[in-house]
Amino acid sequence: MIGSLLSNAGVWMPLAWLFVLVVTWAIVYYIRSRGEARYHKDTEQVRPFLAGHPETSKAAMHVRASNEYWGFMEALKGYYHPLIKGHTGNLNDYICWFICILAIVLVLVISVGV
Amino acid sequence: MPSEKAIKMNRIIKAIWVFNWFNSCGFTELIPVVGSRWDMERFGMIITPTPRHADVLFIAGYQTWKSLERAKRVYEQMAEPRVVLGLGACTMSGGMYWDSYNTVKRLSDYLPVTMYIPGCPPRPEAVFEACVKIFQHVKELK
Amino acid sequence: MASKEEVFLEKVSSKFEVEGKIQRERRIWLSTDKVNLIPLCTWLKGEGFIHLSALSVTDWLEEGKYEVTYHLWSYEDRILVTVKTKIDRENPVIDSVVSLWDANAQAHEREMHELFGIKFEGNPNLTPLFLENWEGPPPFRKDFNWREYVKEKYYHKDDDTERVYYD
Amino acid sequence: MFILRFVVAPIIAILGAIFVGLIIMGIDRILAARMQSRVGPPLRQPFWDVKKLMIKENIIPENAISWLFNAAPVICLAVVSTILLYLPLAGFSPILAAHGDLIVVVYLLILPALAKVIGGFASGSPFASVGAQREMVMMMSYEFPLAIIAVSVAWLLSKVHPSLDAFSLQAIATHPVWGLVKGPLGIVGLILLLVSLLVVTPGELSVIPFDLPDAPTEIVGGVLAEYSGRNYALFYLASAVKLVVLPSLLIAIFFPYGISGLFNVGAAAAGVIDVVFFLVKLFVILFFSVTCVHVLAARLKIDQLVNTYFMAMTAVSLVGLVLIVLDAAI
Repeated sequence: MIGSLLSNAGVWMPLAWLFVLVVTWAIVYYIRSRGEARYHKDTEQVRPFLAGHPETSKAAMHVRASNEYWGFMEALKGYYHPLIKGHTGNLNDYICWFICILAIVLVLVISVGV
Repeated sequence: MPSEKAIKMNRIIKAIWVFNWFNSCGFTELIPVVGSRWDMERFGMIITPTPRHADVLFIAGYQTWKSLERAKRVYEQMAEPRVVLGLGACTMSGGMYWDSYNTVKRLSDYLPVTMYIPGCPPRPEAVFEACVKIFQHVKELK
Repeated sequence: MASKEEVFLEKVSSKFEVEGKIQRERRIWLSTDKVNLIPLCTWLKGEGFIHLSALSVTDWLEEGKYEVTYHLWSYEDRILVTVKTKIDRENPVIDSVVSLWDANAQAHEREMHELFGIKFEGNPNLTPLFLENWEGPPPFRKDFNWREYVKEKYYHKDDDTERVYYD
Repeated sequence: MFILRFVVAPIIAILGAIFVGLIIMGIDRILAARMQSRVGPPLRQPFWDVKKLMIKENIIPENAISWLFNAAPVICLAVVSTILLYLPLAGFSPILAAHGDLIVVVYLLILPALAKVIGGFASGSPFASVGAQREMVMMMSYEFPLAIIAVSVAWLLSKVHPSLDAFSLQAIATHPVWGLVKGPLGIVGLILLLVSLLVVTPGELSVIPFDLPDAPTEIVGGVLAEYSGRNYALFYLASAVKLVVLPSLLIAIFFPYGISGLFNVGAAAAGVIDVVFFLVKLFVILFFSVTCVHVLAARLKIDQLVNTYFMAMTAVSLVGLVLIVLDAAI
């Protein structure tokens, strides 16, 4: 089959999927077109819903992405904390990390290789 | 031929989604309506978190000037075939706060209230009957 | 032996000329004048009175005075000190304690400003707390007749359903 | 033949999935109500909900990026229904059998959640962007056990039948995993995999304990806070179709058995029996992994959710994988 991505354990034909996607997209677009499209443009209706409060300023409403990974960092504290501590920032720490790991890899390669 | 608004309203009655703007006694009134004894979900009514999804705006309890301004903004943000229900005597005439300096006396001076439900607080049956009544008399609605 | 309230009272009256009174166990009333209110409060905060639980105002109409009371609570020795100061009623001005108990005092002072019209100097944001866009006089003053105010502002004499309020 | 497979089949698939999904949603709401000793809505309630949503105004907020805001629900529903074509439904081989396998399904499962994230960020409200951020973190955490399950099942199949194409869902369906495992170790391993997939399902469907992205009470509807009218109806339909897609994936892997063999009836009758049995299996899985869960449990915090998926469920499925490998080794 042309355009088919074959590996010895998997197969996927993106063209088939795209074609089917276009068909389903057409159906969904038809379903959507049955719905009501009108709304009161640029009245009070289009202001963001902030539990009734007026929108003070666009910048104040922006949620910074920095707290996005809070959930992740909080859950994996045990893993992230030592890692952050490890990044001391001065160069020779990093170099000694580099050398130790290099040594370990060499030992493994030699012991396995020979 | 019933007007387009009437057709739309008849569709709404089967799945009324409610946004509740409850101060004071309102919320204690919502609990039996949602609870297992009167269960408003058997009529397809559910509570929605945003006015965007809602059709009926329940306003219960007295409104101060500060909360009225927010209530107006919430009413504006609802999607069109929308209905406002004033629950309780406080929305009709200020209720027991009739001579307070900070409460709104009659809600329909500030918001297009479709129907008032008397009672302080109104019983759940009155709330359901009001929802049914709105949509039966939808043709006379302006 | 002297209870901790008396000990505390000696310490205060030695430092500031303030007339104290032990109202009952763990309750002390201190009344001082406007000038050394802030030094007294700063000293009290240093002593462990870190919690401003309430700020209330009593309106003495006959004397023409507002009595501003600060209810301070200390967690260590569990005593409630009520500092009272009398200020003039016509143009009530007092120093703000926001510098000592910042956000906590901020809300109390905004409310007292809104309800009694007291001007707290040094309070950055005295915007109304509950009575947004309020035109009438401060409603908690004793000489504010709110029945008249409501009749004139909300109800119309000619409206038949509301005529009953007027006779 | 081409037209039948690539045009007619998707249309039937999407309409059938929407129909079955909405019915299952209705049953789910009735059962949830009965568990709370409430009467619960009539069965056709979801259909009326969608019909009502179709007549409501479709508000596009001013802060929103309008084309993205409108495209997100369309993508979400379209992509979810394409997944159905790769799954062996009711014993029949997947419609696009030769064009996609288990790995494609696992990847396609990301797209609806991605469409919700795009919709959330595009709607410009702080609630929606917090919801979208939560959705991303949730996606990251439940993908891990899902991938482990896919890999371990495929490995088992390739170990026992090296000639077969390990990842093709058709092969997995015709050779049920329970038969491929020799000793009790393998059975326990498979049970652990089943448990972790059962726990991932409510996360994927964002059902109560895991419905952080659109938590009604905390972030006011979350990702769907600014949607209304027909856009919201499309998201509603997408969640209905997902109600069909997820359990049918689970059925394809763990319970692909059919009972039409017991009665020696004509091919058509056997087909009908298979479809009915498939729907019963679908419903039973949904009852345990969705209805019971969202009635009994309360919503988790985001870091608890990451803990359950990223740590607990990954560990469970890894142990399952190790047990299967040990079983095959002995």
